[in-house]
Amino acid sequence: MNLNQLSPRAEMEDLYLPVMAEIKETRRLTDLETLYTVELPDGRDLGHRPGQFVEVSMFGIGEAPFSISSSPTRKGVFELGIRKVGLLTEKLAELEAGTKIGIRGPFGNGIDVEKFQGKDVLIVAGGIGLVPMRSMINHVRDRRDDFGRLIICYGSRSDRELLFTEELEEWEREKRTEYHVTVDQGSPAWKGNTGVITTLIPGLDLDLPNTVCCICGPPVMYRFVLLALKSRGLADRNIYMSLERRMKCGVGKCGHCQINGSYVCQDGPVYHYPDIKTLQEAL
Amino acid sequence: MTRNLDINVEHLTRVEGHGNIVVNMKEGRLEKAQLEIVEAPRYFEAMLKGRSFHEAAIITSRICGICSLGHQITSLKATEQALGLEVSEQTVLLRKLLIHGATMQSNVLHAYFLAAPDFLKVGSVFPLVATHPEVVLRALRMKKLANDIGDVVSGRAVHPITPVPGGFTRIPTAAELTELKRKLEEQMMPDLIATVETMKALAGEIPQFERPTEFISLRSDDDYALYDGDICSTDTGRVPDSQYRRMTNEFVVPHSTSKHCKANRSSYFVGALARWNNNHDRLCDLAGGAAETLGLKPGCCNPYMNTIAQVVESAHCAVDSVAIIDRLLQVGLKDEEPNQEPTRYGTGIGATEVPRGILYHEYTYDKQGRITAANCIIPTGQNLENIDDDMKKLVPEIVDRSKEEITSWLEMLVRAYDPCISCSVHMLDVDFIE
Amino acid sequence: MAQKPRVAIFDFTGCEGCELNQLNFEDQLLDILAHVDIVEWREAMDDRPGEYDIAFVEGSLSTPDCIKRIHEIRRRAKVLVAVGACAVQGGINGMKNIRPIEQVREEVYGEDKYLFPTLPALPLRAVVKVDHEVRGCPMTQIEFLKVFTALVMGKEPIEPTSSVCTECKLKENECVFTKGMICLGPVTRAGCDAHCPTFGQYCTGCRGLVPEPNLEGMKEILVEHGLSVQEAWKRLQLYNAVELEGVRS
Amino acid sequence: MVQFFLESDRVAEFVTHLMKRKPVYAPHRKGRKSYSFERTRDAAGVVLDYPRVMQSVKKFFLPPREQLLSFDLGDNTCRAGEVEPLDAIFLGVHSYDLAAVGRLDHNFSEGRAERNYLTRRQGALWVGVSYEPDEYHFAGSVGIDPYDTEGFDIFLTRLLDGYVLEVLTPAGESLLEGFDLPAHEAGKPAKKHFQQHIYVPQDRLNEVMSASYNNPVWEETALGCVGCGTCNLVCPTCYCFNVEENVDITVTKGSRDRHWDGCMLREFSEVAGGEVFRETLAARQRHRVMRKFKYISEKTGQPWCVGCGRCTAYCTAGISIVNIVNRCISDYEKSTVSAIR
Repeated sequence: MNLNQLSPRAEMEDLYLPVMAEIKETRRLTDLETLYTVELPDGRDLGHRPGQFVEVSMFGIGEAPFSISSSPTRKGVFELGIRKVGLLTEKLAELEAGTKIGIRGPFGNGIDVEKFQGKDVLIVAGGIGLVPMRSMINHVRDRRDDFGRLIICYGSRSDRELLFTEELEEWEREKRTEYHVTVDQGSPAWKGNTGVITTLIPGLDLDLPNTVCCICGPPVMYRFVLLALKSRGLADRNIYMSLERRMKCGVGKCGHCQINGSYVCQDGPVYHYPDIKTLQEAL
Repeated sequence: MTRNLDINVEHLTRVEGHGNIVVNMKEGRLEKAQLEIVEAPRYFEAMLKGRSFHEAAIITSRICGICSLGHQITSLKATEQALGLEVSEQTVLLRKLLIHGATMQSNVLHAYFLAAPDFLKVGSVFPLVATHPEVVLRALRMKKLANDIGDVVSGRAVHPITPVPGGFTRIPTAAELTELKRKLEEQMMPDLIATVETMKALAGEIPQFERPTEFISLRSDDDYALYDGDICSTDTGRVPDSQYRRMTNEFVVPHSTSKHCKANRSSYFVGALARWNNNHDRLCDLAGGAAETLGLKPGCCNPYMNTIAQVVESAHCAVDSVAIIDRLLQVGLKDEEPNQEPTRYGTGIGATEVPRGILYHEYTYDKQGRITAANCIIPTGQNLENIDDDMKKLVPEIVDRSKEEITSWLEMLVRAYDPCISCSVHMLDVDFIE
Repeated sequence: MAQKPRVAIFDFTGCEGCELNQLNFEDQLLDILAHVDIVEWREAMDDRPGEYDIAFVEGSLSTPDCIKRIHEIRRRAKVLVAVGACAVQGGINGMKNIRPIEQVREEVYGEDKYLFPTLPALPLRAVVKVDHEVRGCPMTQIEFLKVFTALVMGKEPIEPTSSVCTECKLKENECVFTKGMICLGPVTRAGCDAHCPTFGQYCTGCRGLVPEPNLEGMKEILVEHGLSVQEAWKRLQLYNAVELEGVRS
Repeated sequence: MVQFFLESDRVAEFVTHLMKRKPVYAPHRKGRKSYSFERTRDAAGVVLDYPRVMQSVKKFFLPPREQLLSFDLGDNTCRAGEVEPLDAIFLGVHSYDLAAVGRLDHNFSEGRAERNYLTRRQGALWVGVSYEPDEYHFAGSVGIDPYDTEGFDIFLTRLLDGYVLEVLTPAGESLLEGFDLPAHEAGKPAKKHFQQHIYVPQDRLNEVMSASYNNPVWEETALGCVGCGTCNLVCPTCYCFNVEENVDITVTKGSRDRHWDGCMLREFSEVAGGEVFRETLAARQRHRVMRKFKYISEKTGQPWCVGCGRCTAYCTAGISIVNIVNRCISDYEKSTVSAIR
């Protein structure tokens, strides 16, 4: 078989070879989460879209995908908000500024921001789901006139677990950002809403035909958020979701992130809800 | 002499398995001098009962990791005799090669790792890594090569895989055997000569102690008997292996989870020294020369010299391994399937010289090829009474030395036998009642 | 690592083949010794100090004394690793549990049976917390090195859960079923690189059962290949009698 | 198309001729009843009449275990794994196995092209051979005939006393240079019949499989399935892999390696936190079969099964993918018939 069209060029990139990027800064967000500011060699741009992810690795420990938390509008460095859940993330938490880590990506489709332009943007984020959504939120804030209203609903288990607290205060102050937050269980000092995230939805003032929504959070959260949005009358076609699966390669080869016939690392992680609502393994 | 002495070495180190040395002397009268075997009993009979002939060797090789190859081969011989399975010359040669590998491996391990620290007055082989690196590296190299024989021919040196009733599940390739031969000639031979030199330098540390006893080993007409032969006693000569019970006479003693044995005297000796005393005329020249250099003489009855006899016979094993490989290559290796079609169902006995002495397995099979009765008699078990007898003679002879020195001599005495205690407590001596 | 981990090696009821396999790392032994201090190893050395970072333990627990000793070892060890089939899942020793223990003792020692107390054989995890496992009979050397390296690096070793078949297929071994033999590979844990089938022998199940094994399915496979139901069950019990206790045969 | 006749007695001579041109990989006997593709050292060892090899030629382009990169823990650097083109002749390949290579080519070149696979894949020349369908082959049902010459440089069709040798490409022609063969005038033998069939045309399979998500066949199959993963690991179109980190005993160097994985294995669909998305054997069986007959074919228009029969032939539990698919078909047809009524 003569497959000349397949002949690889000599300079063909190696999909699996990470570039060594420097951690410029680490900031503890909570007991579990740390925000890493990362710089690629020569300060070159990552060139990502909101909702995309990178594969982060430490040699001898392993590699895993993490959502990019900074907006593409921020140049020179990018940010990763990472929660300690396993070996790699625990080892990452021990790293200090100046250390180099392996980066591959950006991967995944990300949010097609063109489709959101001119529309009211509703972001619903649960827990660590705020990490990828922050990329979109800041993108909208930086290109404020390209979009309609920016409505953020953020839910967390407790106020101690809220991420990016300084930024949250900023969003709260900003005139053109409508920010709503709730915690499942508040500390005595907590003055805000208490209750699960779905309690925020009935009170929202929405221009339904002109609103696009993006949801990110754990399965138990998005299943109920979907129900709540539907009961508000938001059409399926206006809903996007960011899903999580274990990915090894990030480039559609290893097969680990399959949802029925879909590869999360290729067709996702951000899905148009009508495309996945009938996939049995998706939701 | 009115000395009181109370020695209790719990969990003797650098031996395989758990044993305590207990010596009691009151006002110069020796009340107790014995090796207590405290290894947990294994009850292998419960594991073997009703098992298929395919599994007998798999199970009995787990009696002991160190002697696993010996148990396996002996078990296969017993099964083959019981079921009337003929094996080919190639199978016999490959098995003999395996026994040589296992014998060298065990002897090297014992001489360098378990016994040598005594001669050099250190607690283990590990300090020697810093003080005598070339000796440790040589020992590792020799052990590795001996294990390579097991890896190549049987798939694994510990609990071998390929030897099954009637033959082998995989035959090594000519290239693999040629490579083994090259390493035996280019590496093992010089290392053996160096080992003899090392042992010669340490020979002054070997205690001078003698006690005439009965030495029992295999003896055959054509070679230094390891794979098979008659049972041969220095007291009474040769009897066929079918008479093994008459030559072992197991009995239970309270201080040992392993049974003891005796033949024509109160106790007897099995192992390298017994093989030497019975078969020194069958050794190759290299081994004979090693014996001369190390001062090992026929009729030797110093149990401490067992370690020397191990070194001597290792030289023989290396030389004979090369001869066996030559023979296999000359005839040409055949990809034979194991012969597993029984021609009878009955009782069979296997007797093999394993590193620590003569090993017996006996099985009876029913018509479905399942085990109904089994018996194994282990070399270490056979030596236990002899060790006790040695201690009873040794303690009064050295009673005016310090307690530490006496303890050290006793520990060295037990280690000289290279006892394999896990083996000895296999407990497989039962006729099942159906 | 600032200080070398202190390592101790212990054995209980078993054949000590796993310990021997540790001495059989001829090529790596000096590298291993460079990374750790071996502070206790009865089979190889005399010294006996107190505390250790890692304890490798071989063998099953089968006497009252064993139970006492393993509690003591657990108390003194930061990390406890069960090594080999006997320690991990009871192994061959578990077969003695199949029949009443008094009957077994009497058959072996007759009227002297009371001289030697014994218990049903137990894996370590039945009595103390086990942190990691190195499976196999004898313990699988490649797995030991992986666990060892992971512990030295301060990371969790990954324990395989897939079947021996997966590794056997990667090596393209002729399936032993094809040769008319039986095999326990389909329900036995990988990690050995399908060592026995590579050498033409069937998998005897020494590395223990995969998680959530389909035992009924496996029995059917064995019966399909000519074993009786009873014989099929016995084959499964060879290394896994303790785990299969209470499972309907 | 030029056709020659290659006498059985001259096959070894032909192999030797090819070996002079390039390295030859061909089926050889492995074990007592099995065959495997190996580098040919001795022409006499090549077996052209064989039912199937356990591992298809996939193993040369996507090796079972492969180093993706090596790293040095001391200076925190890494290097890509070495990959060389396999400039070789693959001799004695069955049509379904070359078709499977075509499927893999698609996987590794679509989206982001993979250097490792495509580099190895370069320079391969293909000499095919026809085969006698046995009780497991069903390639005919997915449109791949035993005499299918598509993609081959040279194809050998077996006759009683030799082979019809067809030269199909200029590369094939140059391979034959210096090897004289008589022309073959007569036609090719009649097509062989398959003993196994899937009972609907492939263009209707998507529709059938789409309706079969909740078919009881998955649960029923799971009763006998022991989840050993053999079916994935012998499939010539399965390409999923896992990646693991290996560090050497000195804890100074190591490598990131990949090895074949499979969706029948429990851990395969596990996500961070331990949730397994296809928890049951039934769900995993369904996913495997759907991958072959629906999920990928919906996107590519081709079934991702080539009918080699390996997953059935090597299944220790005797599970047949053909029986599963046919069961889905018959249940689907029953349901559509009753819907019409």
